[in-house]
Amino acid sequence: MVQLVWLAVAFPLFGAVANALLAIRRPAAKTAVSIIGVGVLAGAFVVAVGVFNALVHDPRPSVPVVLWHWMPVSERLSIDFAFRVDHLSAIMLLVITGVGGLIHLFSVGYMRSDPGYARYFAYLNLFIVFMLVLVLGASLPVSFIGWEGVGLCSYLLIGFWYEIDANSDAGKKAFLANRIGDFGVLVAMFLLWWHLGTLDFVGITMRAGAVFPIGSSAALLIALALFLGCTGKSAQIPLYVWLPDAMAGPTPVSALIHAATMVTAGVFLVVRTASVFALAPVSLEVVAVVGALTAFVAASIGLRQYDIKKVLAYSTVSQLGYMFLGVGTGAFASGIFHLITHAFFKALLFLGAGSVIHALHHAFHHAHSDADAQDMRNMGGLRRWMPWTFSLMLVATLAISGVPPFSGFFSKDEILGAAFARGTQHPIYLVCWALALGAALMTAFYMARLLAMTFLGRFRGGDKAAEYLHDAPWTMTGPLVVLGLLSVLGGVINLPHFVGGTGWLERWLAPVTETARMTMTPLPEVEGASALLLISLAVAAAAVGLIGGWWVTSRATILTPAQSPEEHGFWRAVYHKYYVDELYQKVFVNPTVWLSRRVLWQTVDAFLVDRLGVGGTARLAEGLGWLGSRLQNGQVAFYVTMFAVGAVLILRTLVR
Amino acid sequence: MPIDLSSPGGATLALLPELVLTFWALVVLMYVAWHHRDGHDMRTAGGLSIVGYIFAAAATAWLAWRGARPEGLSFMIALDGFRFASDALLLWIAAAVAILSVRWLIRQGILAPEYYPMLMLATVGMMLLAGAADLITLFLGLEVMSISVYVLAGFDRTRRASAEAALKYFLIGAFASGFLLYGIALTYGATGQFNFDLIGAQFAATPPTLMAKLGMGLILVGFAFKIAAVPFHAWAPDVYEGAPTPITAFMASGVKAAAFLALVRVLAEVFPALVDLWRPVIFGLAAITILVGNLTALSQTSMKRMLAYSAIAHAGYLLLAVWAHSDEGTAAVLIYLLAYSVTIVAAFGILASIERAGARTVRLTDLEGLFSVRPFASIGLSICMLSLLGFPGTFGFIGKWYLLSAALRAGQTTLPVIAMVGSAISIGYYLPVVLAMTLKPARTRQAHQTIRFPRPARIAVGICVFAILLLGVWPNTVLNFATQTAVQLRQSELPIGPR
Amino acid sequence: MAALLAAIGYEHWIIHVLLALPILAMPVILFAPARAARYIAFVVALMEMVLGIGLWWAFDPTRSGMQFVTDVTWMSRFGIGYRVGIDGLSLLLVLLSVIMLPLVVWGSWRGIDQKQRGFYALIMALNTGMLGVFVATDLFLFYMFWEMLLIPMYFMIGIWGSANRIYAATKFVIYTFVGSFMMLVAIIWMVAVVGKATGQYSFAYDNLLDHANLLRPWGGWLFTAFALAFAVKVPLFPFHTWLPDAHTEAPTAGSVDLAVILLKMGTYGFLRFAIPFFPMFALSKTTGMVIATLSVIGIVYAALVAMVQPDLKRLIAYSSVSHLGFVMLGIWGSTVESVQGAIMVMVSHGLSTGALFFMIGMLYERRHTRKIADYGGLARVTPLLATAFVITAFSSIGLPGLNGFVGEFLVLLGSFGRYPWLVAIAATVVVFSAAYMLWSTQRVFFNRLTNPLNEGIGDLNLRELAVIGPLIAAMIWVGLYPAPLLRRTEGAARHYVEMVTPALPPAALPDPGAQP
Amino acid sequence: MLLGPSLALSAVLFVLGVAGVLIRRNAIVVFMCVELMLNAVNLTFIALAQLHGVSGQIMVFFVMTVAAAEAAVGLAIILAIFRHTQSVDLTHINLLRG
Repeated sequence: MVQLVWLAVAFPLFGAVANALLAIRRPAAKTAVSIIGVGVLAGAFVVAVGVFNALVHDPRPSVPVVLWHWMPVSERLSIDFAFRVDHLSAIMLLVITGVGGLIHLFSVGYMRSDPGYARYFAYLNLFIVFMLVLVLGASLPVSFIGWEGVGLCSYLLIGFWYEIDANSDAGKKAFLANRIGDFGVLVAMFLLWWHLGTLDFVGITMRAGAVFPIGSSAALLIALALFLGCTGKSAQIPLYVWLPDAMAGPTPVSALIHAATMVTAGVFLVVRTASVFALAPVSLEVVAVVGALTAFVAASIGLRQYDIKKVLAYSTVSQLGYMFLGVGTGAFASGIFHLITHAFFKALLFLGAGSVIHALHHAFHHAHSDADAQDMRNMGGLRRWMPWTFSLMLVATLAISGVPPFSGFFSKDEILGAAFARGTQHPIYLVCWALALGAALMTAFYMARLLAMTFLGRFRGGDKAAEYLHDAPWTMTGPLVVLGLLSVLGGVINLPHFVGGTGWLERWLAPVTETARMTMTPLPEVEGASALLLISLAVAAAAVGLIGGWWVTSRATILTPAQSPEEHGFWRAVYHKYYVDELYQKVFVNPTVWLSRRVLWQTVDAFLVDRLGVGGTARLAEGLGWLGSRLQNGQVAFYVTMFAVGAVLILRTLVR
Repeated sequence: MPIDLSSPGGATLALLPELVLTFWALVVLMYVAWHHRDGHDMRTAGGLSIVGYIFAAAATAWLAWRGARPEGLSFMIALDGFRFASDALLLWIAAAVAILSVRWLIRQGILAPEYYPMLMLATVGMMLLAGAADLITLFLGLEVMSISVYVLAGFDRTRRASAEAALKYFLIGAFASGFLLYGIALTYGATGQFNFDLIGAQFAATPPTLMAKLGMGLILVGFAFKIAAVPFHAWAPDVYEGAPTPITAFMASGVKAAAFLALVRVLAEVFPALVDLWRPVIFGLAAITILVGNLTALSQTSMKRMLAYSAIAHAGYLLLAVWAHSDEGTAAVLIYLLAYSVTIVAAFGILASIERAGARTVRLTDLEGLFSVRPFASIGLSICMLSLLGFPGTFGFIGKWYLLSAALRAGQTTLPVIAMVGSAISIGYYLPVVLAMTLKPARTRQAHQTIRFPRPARIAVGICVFAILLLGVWPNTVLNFATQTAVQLRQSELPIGPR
Repeated sequence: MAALLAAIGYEHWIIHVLLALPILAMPVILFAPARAARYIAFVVALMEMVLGIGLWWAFDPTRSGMQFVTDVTWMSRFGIGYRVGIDGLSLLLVLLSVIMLPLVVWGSWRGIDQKQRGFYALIMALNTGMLGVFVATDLFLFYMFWEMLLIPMYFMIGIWGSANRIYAATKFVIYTFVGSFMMLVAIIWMVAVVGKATGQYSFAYDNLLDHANLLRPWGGWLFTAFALAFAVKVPLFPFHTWLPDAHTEAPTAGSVDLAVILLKMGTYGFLRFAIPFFPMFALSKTTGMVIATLSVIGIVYAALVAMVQPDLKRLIAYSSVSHLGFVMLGIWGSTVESVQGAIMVMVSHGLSTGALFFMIGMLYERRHTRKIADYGGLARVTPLLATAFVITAFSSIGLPGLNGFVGEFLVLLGSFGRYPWLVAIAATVVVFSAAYMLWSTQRVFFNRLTNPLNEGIGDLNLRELAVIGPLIAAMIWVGLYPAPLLRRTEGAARHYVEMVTPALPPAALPDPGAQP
Repeated sequence: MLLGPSLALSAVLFVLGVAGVLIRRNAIVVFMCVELMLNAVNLTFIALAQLHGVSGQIMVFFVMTVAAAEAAVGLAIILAIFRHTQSVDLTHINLLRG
């Protein structure tokens, strides 16, 4: 059965091609498109489940599936287009096809009125293909196809409504940021091949230990290069700037790509090459610090955003920071666990926001008001009209804030625990733990603020629009319900021991991260008393955040964007995202453009090489030529003198 | 069949081609004395002269076919393959120039049929010069040629430029032949001999005295003038521009060919022992000539003047093979002279027709847009330019390649580099000609309407252009022939003295 | 298939037919009625392609030496012969030029309306010249073809080009001619030296190669002469300023031929002549570092300059400079992988840049402008063209799964051992190439449709699709399944590396194979 | 037996001739100087004939006949140029230059 894993990729590929043809030939055939689009994902999910339980019964830790010889270059380098299904990729397979399928179903309703419907589904299916290739790839280059392929699809989908310049710019910005990351992965690949002689993940894990001593600089270089790729793809500091702008794409896209799947690719890669990271402990510290820092900073920015999708975007960046912190401390399983639970509740939050925006857009459209359907200041009191969406988003908010027994609590708590435990060996992790705790507090605060501004209080969008408000159709709320269930029960897959659970995910991923954990000093077990203290601290942070957020928002008088005064002071900086975008523009983008236009093109190319170098020699030759013709002044006397001088010269050379 | 040159019969046999041509010159002269009034006379005089060339060529062919060899010492005139090849080349050039000038003279209004005997006598002078085996014949041949060409240069009496050209050529020419003569005198003084082989043996036997060195130097100066090497070149541009176009073609190809053939023979037979003395001189001459010739040509606007400077530059290229002083060198000179003369005759043939009756100098700007009006003429001229440039696929390239090969095989590396720098510069004035004709639009509506290509000229030019392309791609036969004749130059057996 | 070809003695006559067919077609086209010129040209081009494609099967990847060899004496006394042959290095380039011919003829179907006969005759001449360069194994014949194809290109740019075509055409010819004039002296000098030592003068490639050690004392000069000629053609960094002008002014067919095949002659020249003859000097520490640095400068510099080009064709021209810089880096990487990568970049650059130029030509035929600013929002009006352009753009910036990535990845991977820092710098070009390609694609296709002139332009018709379609299919096929191509060039690449390894100084990183 | 002095004398004459050609402006005088050079060479031949026998003297006859022919043609040319420029001053004859 595992050999049939290529079917999981083939279905969406067929869907992408079919929808693309439909988009060009008959864009109006919406029902056909939706049947193909969703059906193909369902097929993929079935295959994923089949592969999963086949793997459960398979003694081998990972099963290679070779499709064809991709690059048989020489006897020491022959890359095959091969998949390797192991426990980690099986789990990811399920998440991608599952959550992806739900989001496809949601998109049917959300994108129904959009003329580019077929094109949208073609891109979405293509994205799933590339994501699966990334996850299933047996060697780094094959995964790299997926890695850049998802970058391509995010470019296409962010800039889906290309008529508006801002969207195309956002797409381009996303792709470029990813490409900077890809540069890192490329360099890492070269280093890996020249040092280990192989690019296969299995080969790397086997040979890494033998070739690199613990703490070797080469391993560090490779790890940091890989991590640069991950920051690009998973939007960590310093390459996170593209994710908030990526909200320009349709909301299901944000849910699928910029919450559940693509952005988690970074964490996946780190876990996949964990053996290299383990050999360079410094790199793990870097990962942890960057993770924690990103979590804290992103959460702080989230506090002051008014666009509902921007808030969720920063929340995603922050939660990704958590995952990297988890992986950075060596608790790879907890990182993946948070990845999975985050996929559930963040997808739910985004889709919920999507149905809110959909409903508001519908309402404002009928009320002919040009208010922004995404700005929370135009919402309020939607609880009355959208009960289902409200209750499900409440569940998601509780999950993300880490309120027990929701899934968020278990995964976030495990990461905090691991950070604290590692902190006992290296003090740096204690700082990370503190940052993470602060981030948890802020997460709870802005989620409660979001919920309060959207669903509680009075509807600020004008009464005329109010009549048209209603809850989303079942195709949209259905997936929400399923995600809601998953957010609640998500924790069950890795229940920690003190709750009587067996930590199934920990054992399931053991073979994947075994070599890495071997090389690292094992995580000290946090015994009873301090463990309890840790958990209570986390829960307290969540509670304080939630109550504070709700209390502050419901008391404050929220004005519509037209009337609200200009931000000032510290909050102004937060609102403008600490001006990081403007900083990048001034420090990197503008100087490069100036350098290439003024210096490289006009000066070096046009002037130095062309006019001075080539033109110069041409003019020199013409000058000498002009001199020569001056010599020819028509005077016989002068000719004869030249003759005589020549004769004397010849005689002198001969006689001497 | 061996010919005993000392006996009068043998001598006449050895000089057969020259004698035949002189006889025909006199016949044409007699005819011209009575018929010199209208175009018809000009055409018949031209026809007769061409018949003369054919007979002379037949005589040369007969001698070559019979394998004429001197019995013992080659007394006055050399009897070897090299001479017969030179004669063939010179006769071909003279015939081509005669064909070109028939219609041209009539159109220019120069109804003086004496032009053709003059041309024939000049050719006789050239053949003597190229085939001379002793210094006296060398001097006589040179003077017969020079004096006839002085007259031909000034033939267009109506134009002041032609007169001025003749004067300049005459004055500086006479001055140069004074140097050559003084050189001959000193060489005679140093060895007591006039015969090339005897002098050669003398020099081989004894180290050269001061008088011998001075003699050789002055002879080289004389030759340097004749081949228009820098700094003795100053006369060439003015005379080429002033002289009537067919004569410019004649001077650029014929006179230069004769001078080079004589120079090669002199250096191969008279001064082989003094090789280390004259090689630096040739090196210096070649280097300066290539650079100055090419550079000055860049800034020329008149086509004839530009081709004059290009002629100087090509003289510089030829000096590469002269420097090589080897069989390949001699063969390379022969091939390059053939290639160069074919190209120059074709180029000047087309230019002569483009010149309107007013004999205004053809400027580069006058050629613009020629392709649209006269496609074949412009394609022909373009191929000539590419051949002069040494572009692969043309006979000029084969010539230039052979020159470089000869020089490089003789171990000389700097001159070929300078030669290629020269040809790189030369693209600067050859390409604009092609560009003007093909790519640029004609300046005025009726720009080239008045151009008429007379049939004989068109045929001659056509053959030349076809030869350039054919020999450019399939030069094997011509190359083999040239190498066989060149080898014979050195092996003239000498009864006394080592070779 | 191979048996069938062997049966008809394919390998004996194929090269002569490929060379002779276009030349014989020229007079037919010239003297045919103007309207018929296109059709005759297309038929001949198709015949050429059909015959040429047989090479793919007739070529035996296991044999490493030259195949389809012919050796006929041409100038007996001087050792010059009509010697031709194809090996792993030149096979793909020959196939590329053979396949491109019908596409080029069909691509300029509508674009060329005046002097059609002359145009198609020149395309035929150009094609023979290009094929000649790749198949010639006699240095004299190589030099003749190398120079002779300047004339058709000169007239093609000069007569059918756009605005200041004369300047561009003249600059193109002068650059190439001046660049390669020293090569002639070098060739003759080599033959003279080897001839004198062995007593037998011959321009044959193998003869000169066997005695290459005799040339060591003059290795420096001779290599510089060859390198200058090839560097101008590549174009390596300081010698590249002719390319943007030539590309911008050339008609579509001209720029496609220029980009797809002419640029590869420089790098092919290095691989075939310059390095094997003088490995000691060519791959010495200093020369290697100089050329590798120049190529990396070329890569990054050209990408940066491409970013700010207002004219679409100039942008693609600079991108070609950047791609060719990769090939040079690959050659100097001197490992089997990097050489294979270099050949792959040559092929895939041909496909993607060829397609880009075709599409720009189609846009030019519709709007008669190449300025990016004049376009905008074409995706709505020409969805097919937009899709094709985006796919080609991504293949050109090396998206994995498309053809660009295979070559660039192998070049960087293979050369990393020898020049780790330079490869790292070169790798940054993935960002800049994405920048200039996406920025221009966005400004042409994805912004709002403001310019009313763009409203009316029609999408790709069947003919245009027939030109672009196969190229895009080839891009995807090469991207996903390059194995057959790599297998055919592996023999020649390994032979080349084994030949030059003794002359190589020690690399920065040890050989990966040596690991346990 | 006065070989040395006679050769020296002819050399001096030769140099005088060359100097005349360089300095004088009148075409006819320039031509006369060329003739002087030729006669200087004749003197050398005569001097050398003492040493090497009669062939030197024969050469003198050749030189003289050639000089005569040259004179005839040269003066005709000078006459032709005079008809155009009404002057024989060489500095004025520079229509062809550049």
